[in-house]
Amino acid sequence: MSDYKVKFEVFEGPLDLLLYLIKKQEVDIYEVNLTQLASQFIEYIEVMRMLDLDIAGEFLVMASTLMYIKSRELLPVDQQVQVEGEEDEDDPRWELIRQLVEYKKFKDAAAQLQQLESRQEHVYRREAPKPVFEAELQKPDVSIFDLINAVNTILKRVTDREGEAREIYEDKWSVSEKIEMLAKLIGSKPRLKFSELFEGATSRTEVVVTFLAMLELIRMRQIVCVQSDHFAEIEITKAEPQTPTVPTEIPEQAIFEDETAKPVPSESGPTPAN
Amino acid sequence: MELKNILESVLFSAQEPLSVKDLREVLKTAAEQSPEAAEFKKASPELVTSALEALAQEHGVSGRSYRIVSVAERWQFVTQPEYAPWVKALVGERARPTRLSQPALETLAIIAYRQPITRAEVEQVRGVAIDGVLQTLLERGLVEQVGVAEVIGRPKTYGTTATFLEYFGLRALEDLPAADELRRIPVAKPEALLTVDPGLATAPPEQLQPAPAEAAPQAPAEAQPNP
Amino acid sequence: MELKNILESVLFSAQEPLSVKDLREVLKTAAEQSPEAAEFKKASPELVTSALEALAQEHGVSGRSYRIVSVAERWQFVTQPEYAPWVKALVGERARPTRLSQPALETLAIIAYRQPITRAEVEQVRGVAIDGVLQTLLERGLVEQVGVAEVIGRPKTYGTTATFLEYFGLRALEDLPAADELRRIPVAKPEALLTVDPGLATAPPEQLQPAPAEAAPQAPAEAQPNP
Repeated sequence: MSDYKVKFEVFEGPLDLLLYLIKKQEVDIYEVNLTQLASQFIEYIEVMRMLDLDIAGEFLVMASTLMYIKSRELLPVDQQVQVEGEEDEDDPRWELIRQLVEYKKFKDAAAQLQQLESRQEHVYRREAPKPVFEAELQKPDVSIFDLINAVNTILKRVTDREGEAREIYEDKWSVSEKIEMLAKLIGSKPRLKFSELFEGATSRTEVVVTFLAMLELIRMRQIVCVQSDHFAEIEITKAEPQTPTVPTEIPEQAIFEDETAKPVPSESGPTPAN
Repeated sequence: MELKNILESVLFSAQEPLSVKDLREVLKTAAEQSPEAAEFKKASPELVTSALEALAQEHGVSGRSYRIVSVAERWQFVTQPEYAPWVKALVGERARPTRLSQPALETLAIIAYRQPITRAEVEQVRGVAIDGVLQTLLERGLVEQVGVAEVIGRPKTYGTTATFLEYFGLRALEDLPAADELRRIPVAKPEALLTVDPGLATAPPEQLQPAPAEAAPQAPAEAQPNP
Repeated sequence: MELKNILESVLFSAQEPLSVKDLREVLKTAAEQSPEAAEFKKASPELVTSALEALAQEHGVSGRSYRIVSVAERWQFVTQPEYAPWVKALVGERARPTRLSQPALETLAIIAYRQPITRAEVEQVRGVAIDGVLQTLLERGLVEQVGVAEVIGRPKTYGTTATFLEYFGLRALEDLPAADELRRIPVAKPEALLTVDPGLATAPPEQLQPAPAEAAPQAPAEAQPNP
């Protein structure tokens, strides 16, 4: 009996119970034996009564409809009541089956919605982070060289303060000599690989001097460094002729400036595409 | 550069789903800001839509862990459901509304396929009252009032919302499962009751008519006197 | 299910770049939360790294508008640069991010090449006070406190962050141009403030010699722009 109770609680309504009973008969809705179905339905209602369950009004209404259908079926065909003006469409048997078929379809549709619902619980929409532009990540023409340039400035300042040239200037090359040499080189060969600059270097010091010279040329906007890809080799090209720019005095407080405030190599010295 | 790749990069970078209108706006803005982006300045909605469909198709067969979908006509990248355990481990538990009950799903299905529909009409299909369920669906924003039926009493009619499509991950109402069959009512009566094969999926066209507002709700009991 | 696809779905859903450590954490959490995700619970760093490399390789040749890159040992999806006009149009970006000023760059350069370093040491090198500059670099997340110097007063020491590497597009500090050379060029440090130098594994200690003790930081006249 407790079995019944569980089952009754899961029926959404009389149509749901009827579909369950039809399923138990293992027939198509159109082929169901309505007389038998009516009997079974009423039996269930009786059980519900016996269990003192709260029976929704819809179940009772359906029960009476079914009893009416059953009573008509039980009469011999020639004695069946032909209700005055009753069209075929109004046949209560057809009306019930139509309702059942329709309800069954929506019940199936609901099951499909439920599948979609649970699938969606596992679908995550990509919420992109604030876009990262690769161009900004690499921008080697600005960032790295500005940084090294800064080192250059510092080193020179310290050296000046100490009033003597230290290790880096002791070699046969001075930075200014190297600058001249590089300027000549870039004049004869429009595009140089970064590594080519250092090919002739005979000492570590010369490498540093060459590097500083290159930085100085960048700063003087004589040459431009470009990098075709993130980790590709840096290339050096001659900068486009332009009006010389004077660095603006920047107050210590103005840490970050708008790019309009300070000319940067990327803006003022576009690299000719090739 | 192909339009579909451009659209892909934009969807990929978006923080929320984008409509064709949004995307055309981006194409226009880009063209105005950057000379090199001029080519697709005036891409038509049809062109954008078909590029998106081609793109979604490509991603669909790529075997990657994500794909492109359109939900409520707004395009977006989503991860495939089978990767949910890891994505969840990364982003944490999402606040997702509780699952819908069986009565709510049935009611929602009827409204979705038969909209606009009155409450009485839904009740007639389900055979039970739907007061509480309808209230829940309204509160969750899955359905909304869309008008009134031109019948006695001018009852409210209901339909589904964009939230409904989003909740189930559907592009449009046309994407509802078996939409054609279910949306256009009436159930065809077989020639001879109890003997004919149902074959409802192939109901003849003349029987596929829009839901008539005249379908005045009538409880089954009213149709016949009690014996 | 393949590890690389799982990692892809995670990177795809991430709001920020993820390290191998982060990803292994996700694999572990997922395995603890979902039985079906148990397989990769204890994927080794080597396994994760090689899966990521294979994945980045696949995406690199896929011809899509985005790919996977590793910056500062953190993995992420990025859009290809040629789509920047549209992506920028999407996010409404017009102005490039503000750039660092010359004083900020100099300070950053000193910290980058000589970390860990105290504020007083930086000021000694630059010849001016750096309060405001240092504050900005800290706020911008380019430098951070990394410890204290074992000298009188135990001043804080500073070093660069992962954001610093990202900002300059570097994989690691070793990738700083001419790092070895520039690190070794002697820079005067006041004797009293000389820090123990635990961090610079590449710089032979004998080359980090203290210069003769010197006068305290110079007058602000030093702050003039480059000659």
